[in-house]
Amino acid sequence: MTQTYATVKDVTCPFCGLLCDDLTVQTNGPSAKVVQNGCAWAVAGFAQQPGTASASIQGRPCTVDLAIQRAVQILIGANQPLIAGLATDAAGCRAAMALAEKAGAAVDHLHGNAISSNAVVMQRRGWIMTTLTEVRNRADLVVLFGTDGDSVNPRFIERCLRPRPGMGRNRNRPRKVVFIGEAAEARALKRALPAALTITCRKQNQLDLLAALRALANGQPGSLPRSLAGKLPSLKRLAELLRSANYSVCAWAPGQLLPDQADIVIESICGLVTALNEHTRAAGLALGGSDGAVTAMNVCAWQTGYPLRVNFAGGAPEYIPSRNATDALLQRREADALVWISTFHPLPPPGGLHNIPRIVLAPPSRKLAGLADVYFPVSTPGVDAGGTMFRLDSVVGLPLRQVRSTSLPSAAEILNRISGKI
Amino acid sequence: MRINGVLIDNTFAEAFPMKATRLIITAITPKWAYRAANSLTGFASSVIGCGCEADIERELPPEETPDGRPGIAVIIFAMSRKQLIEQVSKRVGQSVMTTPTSACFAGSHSDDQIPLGKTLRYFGDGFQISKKVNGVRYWRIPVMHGEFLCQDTTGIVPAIGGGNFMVMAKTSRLGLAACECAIKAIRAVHGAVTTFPGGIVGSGSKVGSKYKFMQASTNEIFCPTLKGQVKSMLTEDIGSVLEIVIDGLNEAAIREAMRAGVKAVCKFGPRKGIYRIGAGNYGGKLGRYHFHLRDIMK
Amino acid sequence: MTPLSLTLRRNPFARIDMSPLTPDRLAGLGRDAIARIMLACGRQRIRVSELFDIAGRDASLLRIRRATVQLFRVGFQMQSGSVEIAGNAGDNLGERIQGGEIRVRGDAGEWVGASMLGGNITVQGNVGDRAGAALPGQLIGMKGGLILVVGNAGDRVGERMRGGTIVTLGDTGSYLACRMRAGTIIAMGRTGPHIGIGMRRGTLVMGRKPAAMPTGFRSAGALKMEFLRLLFKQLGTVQTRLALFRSFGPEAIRMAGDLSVGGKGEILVLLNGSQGQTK
Amino acid sequence: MLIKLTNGTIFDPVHRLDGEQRNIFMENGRIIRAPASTRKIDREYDISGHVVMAGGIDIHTHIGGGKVNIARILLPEDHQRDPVAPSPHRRGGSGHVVPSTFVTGHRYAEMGFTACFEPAMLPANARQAHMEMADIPIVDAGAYVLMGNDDFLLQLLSQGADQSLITDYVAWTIRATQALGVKVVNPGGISAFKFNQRRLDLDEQHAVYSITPRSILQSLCTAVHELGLPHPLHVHGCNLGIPGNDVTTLDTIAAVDGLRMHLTHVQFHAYGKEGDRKFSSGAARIAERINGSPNISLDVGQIMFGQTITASGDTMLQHREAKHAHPKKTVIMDIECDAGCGIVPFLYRDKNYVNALQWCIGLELYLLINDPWRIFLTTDHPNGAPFTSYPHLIRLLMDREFRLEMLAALHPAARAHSILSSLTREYSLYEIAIMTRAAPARSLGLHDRGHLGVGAAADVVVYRPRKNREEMFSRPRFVFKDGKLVVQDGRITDSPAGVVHRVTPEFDGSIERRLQRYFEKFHTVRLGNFRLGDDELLGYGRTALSTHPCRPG
Repeated sequence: MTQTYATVKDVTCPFCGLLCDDLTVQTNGPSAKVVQNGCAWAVAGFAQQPGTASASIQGRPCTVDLAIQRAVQILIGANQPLIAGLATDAAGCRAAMALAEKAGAAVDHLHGNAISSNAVVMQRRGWIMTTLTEVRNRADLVVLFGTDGDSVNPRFIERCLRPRPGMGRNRNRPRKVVFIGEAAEARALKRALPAALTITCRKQNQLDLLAALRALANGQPGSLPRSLAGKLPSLKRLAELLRSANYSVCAWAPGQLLPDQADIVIESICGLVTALNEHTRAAGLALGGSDGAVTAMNVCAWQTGYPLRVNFAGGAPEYIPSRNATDALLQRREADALVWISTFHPLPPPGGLHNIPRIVLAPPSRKLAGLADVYFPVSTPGVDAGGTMFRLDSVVGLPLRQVRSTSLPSAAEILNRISGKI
Repeated sequence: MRINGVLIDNTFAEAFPMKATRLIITAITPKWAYRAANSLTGFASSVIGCGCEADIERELPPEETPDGRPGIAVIIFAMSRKQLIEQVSKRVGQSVMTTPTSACFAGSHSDDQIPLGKTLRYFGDGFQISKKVNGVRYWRIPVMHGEFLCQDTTGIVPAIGGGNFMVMAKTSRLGLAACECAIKAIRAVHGAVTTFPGGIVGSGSKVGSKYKFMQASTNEIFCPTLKGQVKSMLTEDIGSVLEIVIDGLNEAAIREAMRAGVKAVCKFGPRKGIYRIGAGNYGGKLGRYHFHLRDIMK
Repeated sequence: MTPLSLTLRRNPFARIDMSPLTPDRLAGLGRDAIARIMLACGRQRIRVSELFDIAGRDASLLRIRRATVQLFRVGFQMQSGSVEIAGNAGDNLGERIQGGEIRVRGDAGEWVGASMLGGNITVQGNVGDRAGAALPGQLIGMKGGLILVVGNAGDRVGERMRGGTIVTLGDTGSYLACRMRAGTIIAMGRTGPHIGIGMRRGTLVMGRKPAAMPTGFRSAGALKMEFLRLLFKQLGTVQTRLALFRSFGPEAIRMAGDLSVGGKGEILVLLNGSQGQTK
Repeated sequence: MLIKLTNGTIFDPVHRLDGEQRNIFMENGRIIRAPASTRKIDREYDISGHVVMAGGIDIHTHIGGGKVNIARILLPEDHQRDPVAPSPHRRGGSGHVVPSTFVTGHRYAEMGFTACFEPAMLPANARQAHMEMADIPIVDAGAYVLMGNDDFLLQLLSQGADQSLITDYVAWTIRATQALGVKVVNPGGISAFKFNQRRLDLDEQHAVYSITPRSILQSLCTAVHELGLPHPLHVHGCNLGIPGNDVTTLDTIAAVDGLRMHLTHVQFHAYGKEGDRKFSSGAARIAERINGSPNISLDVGQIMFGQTITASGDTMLQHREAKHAHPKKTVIMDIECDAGCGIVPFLYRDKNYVNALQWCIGLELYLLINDPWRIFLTTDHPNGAPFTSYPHLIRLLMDREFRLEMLAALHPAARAHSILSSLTREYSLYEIAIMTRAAPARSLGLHDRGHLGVGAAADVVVYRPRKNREEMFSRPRFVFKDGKLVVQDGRITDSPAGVVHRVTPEFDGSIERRLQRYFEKFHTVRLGNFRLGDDELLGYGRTALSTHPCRPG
């Protein structure tokens, strides 16, 4: 590798669902450094050292060919393989889907729970949604339910909420931001946006507040348990704001909601939005979508008709989201081989479970090589290789660039080679 | 044929096909169930002028009612399905729903269902609640006493109207005494009712009239005051004719009711002023069903 | 004819999709034909005869013995007949069942009677989450029939339910009757938080007072609900087990909601429910 | 490989072959002249008595891009009824109303279609649209880019910008998104809905930009004309689905003042408001006008009875339609100051007066418009019905007796309000070949597709002649794509990738400086990253970019 210094502008950051594409990255051969517009995640992500691990079988280095042979053996011998993690770009997802079909595997994503919470709500009632450029320009009221935004998508506030003025928005009406959720996040939001209004409550009580807010927004008296009754005046004010806003946006981050009620909360928010649209304009926005979650969902949907959690064990894709979830398949000991794809960070596969063969594709990491039965060091899309990913709003696809040169193969390459031999 | 000295005419009652449904009315006590039932069956003596014929069939103990409260079974007869639909919803709406604590259920089973709560529910003005229990739909209509509970539909069955017999007596007083006993006996028969006041008709009619606007008119050949003036069916000794008209859900019920009624009347015998039993018919040309008295009393 | 009985030979290593084995699908098949039916188990297809010992002939009464939680989708879309399960049943027991009867002596998994249309399911033991709930992508859950759980039930009993009756004699988890659209749930035991959230119509009868007034509900106070008399009497006629409800009077606290969705649902808390006797 | 199709009965309207017996030779993906008799034929198919046509071309079918994918996600219950297992030559997936990508390609090929065009690609979503289409095997693809509701254009218009600037912007957008044409949906209306306007008629003002749909339409039409794009502006007009919109459609035709224009899914725009139910057929008036307007082409957007899903950029319309959703779920999205999308599942019922009349209106249009070169066969997949209903639709057009039989089952009042029973026209095979092959190719500027002349791409379909045209067109004997046998007797035998069809109009680069400023000030994506490059597009898996020339006027 030659030592070459270069400054690359308008680089897309693959490390969260926002896919900010305004980064300036300075590269020097195998290393890259964000010098402009990088959040902490971007800075850390681009700074990950490429390392020089080789493929390995049970921790022992070997050639990629040999590792592929072993992976093929494992998958052929398995009765219910699971392809999970799936943290990669569109090409990686397409290759993973092809492998899943050939190997009769189930497919899920690292953030499968979050994606699924959104998807089941959409499949039950539909929703009215918006995208980042609309939020940035149009929204005169943004309500954040249970998320401060930046903790899931670090530059959300800077890029979408702070900029003023936007197109068509009344310049005399500054954008209002209201937060409902835990006190700690409320404080974090206040630091980023001092003008934000906050209504604090514990996560367990979010549903109660939402119910009261919906009643109020429908022009009905809202009621709350006695312990929360103090929140009613601020909810009344918020309901008034929602009814009088020209374009309000209600945002949530599915991964930050209590897992057992995430879909119920989301459905309530979507119900609120739908009701508001009878008279004014309002829309929802799902934050998060990191580690290629939205990309994986989209690719899986166009190839199978279902948004992840499909299973090819029976040939045609079968969609039983609760059964095909990573946790369910592992905990019930149904999966008997795991392909774990994590190309943005060397995340270990879900551990502490029963002992099934694990094929791991991740950036170079000695620790992972030790954990895996078969390990493939792969490139990180958007750093070591080009590619395409979808933003959290599920509409905008962005090109990823190669900003440093490594000799690592891409996850897609490895997966396609495995598929080719099954 | 004579029974206990009472002459049984060699004639028959001529009856017509009708449509009927049985309803079960329940309430907090039998008294209130009766109030609803009496109101519902009031002014329902004859289809000629009332739109339907209806009567209480019997009282039901709590074990026999759908909601475990005291109840009354009533049967409503009409000439057509359409007429029955109209009368059921009017009468249940005005008489049962308005009775405090009442509820109304279907009492006859059939594939042919007509609306009951299905139309009454709109009284709930959007607050009505539909509940399906064991595959049966009920409506809960919020009303001022609480909830008016009403089954969605009731089955309609083919039925027979116009089973009858005539009691020819010395005087009205003697005739009535016998007929009241007959009505008591008929009450015990399931599926048959007598829809006239007290179950007894004092002004039996024939079809048609010399006046064009009249559908029916007095049956002069059985009128004691017209003996001699018309071709009367009555002998000298008969001073009063009372008719008992029976509607039933089937032929058997009507035969059974006629038999019980005639039997009860005959017990009185000529000594108590009961001379003869006859029956009303139109020469057998109008009604599909013929109930021959001597046949029935065999 | 003796009932058709399938006795599981050994614990299967993965979940078995039992949907081909219902009384109506097996009707008229000889023992050999039944033995040859292939069941999906992960990527493999296994013959019925490899998994089960087969005895008896009359498929209208199917008995599954030594059943385990690996048996998935027992009674799937079944229309008639009866299935008796000795042991435990897995997830999606009686999914979309339209008629007939399923009885489980042990426990059953999640999604019991999910999106069911009719028929009768009785589980003597406990059941997992989402009994009578809507399957993913379906707008409505259970639409008809009866689920009786003698033991405890998990979360989201009757989620998006649109008809039929669920009776749980034991305790129930969180989100009981959430987004219910119609139908009746009778929960006699203790109940978890977030009752009736998003409920639009339907009736939830509770044997015990919930810990807190459900959000979005308003009380109409204690009333005589004559409807309960009808309900209990009628339930007693289908399931003798439910005849015990005849002892309840119609007194209940009526709460209406979920008002935040303009709901017209109701929660009826029985006042003289003799709680101790029900289990 | 040299392939010979021997003694087929050829229907090739471009070469005026109306059922003539010929041999066809193919080599290297092209149709070639009869080779010297000394050359060895590698593969010969005796197709005596069989009907031969070029591969079918669907000019308007929603097959790729965000809204289609949302539609897929929205209906798992529909997919579950039609699972497709993989087999050696085909990937699996799921079918019915919005099939997954692989299934889409295979089912099109199974009907003898070899090219499909996505009519509503949002610029902000172009990457996804192209990626999805790259996963549709066998068929060629291309897309029309959606304009006319993007704030940049509306700003230019409201500032009274020069037409040349707008033309440059249109060209830039086409190139940035790798499009083949330009479509406008409810001009200005999608944007107006974002500002809470619920209706926008042809001459009604947008609340913020103070311009009318008419001005947007005229300006885009002029731009397309000036750039010399082969395909005229593809127009989904105002007031879709609203009774009385037949007048809007006639006004729209008048508004472009003789410029070429393609009106899409006209069936949804041909509603009168006469009669007791205030809903009547406007087909006759519209057909008459179109017959006299050689500058206008159209596709019909026929509806068929059964479950489907409607996917449109027209959020204003779809939000209004949400109350009719079946099953009851709807997705509405405002997108990127660019456009929007609305997805509403729908069940068309033959016993419903409106639906039944919609069915009649579509067929009336087909039968009343004389020139098959200007009317194309579509169901506006999946809006009117899934594309898999084409063979049925072809039979309706070719077989009057069958048509009357179907008509007899409809809602009686709809039957009475339609002139359909009096229309005796039956399409000939030659006319079907025009409307499904030759005409769309000509309209789109695909000079080497849609015909069987020497040099054309070897997209060839061989049908067994059948009296029942539905059977005939649903199961061709052979389908060749670029000279490869891809379908034999309804079975997929190979799944090669098709090409992307596009145009690359020239423009004055100074528009980019203006766009750069706009993007930096308002957008959340950088201009450079917005653009979809050739290499990137090819990387998705298409075999080639087929660039069609523009002829600036």
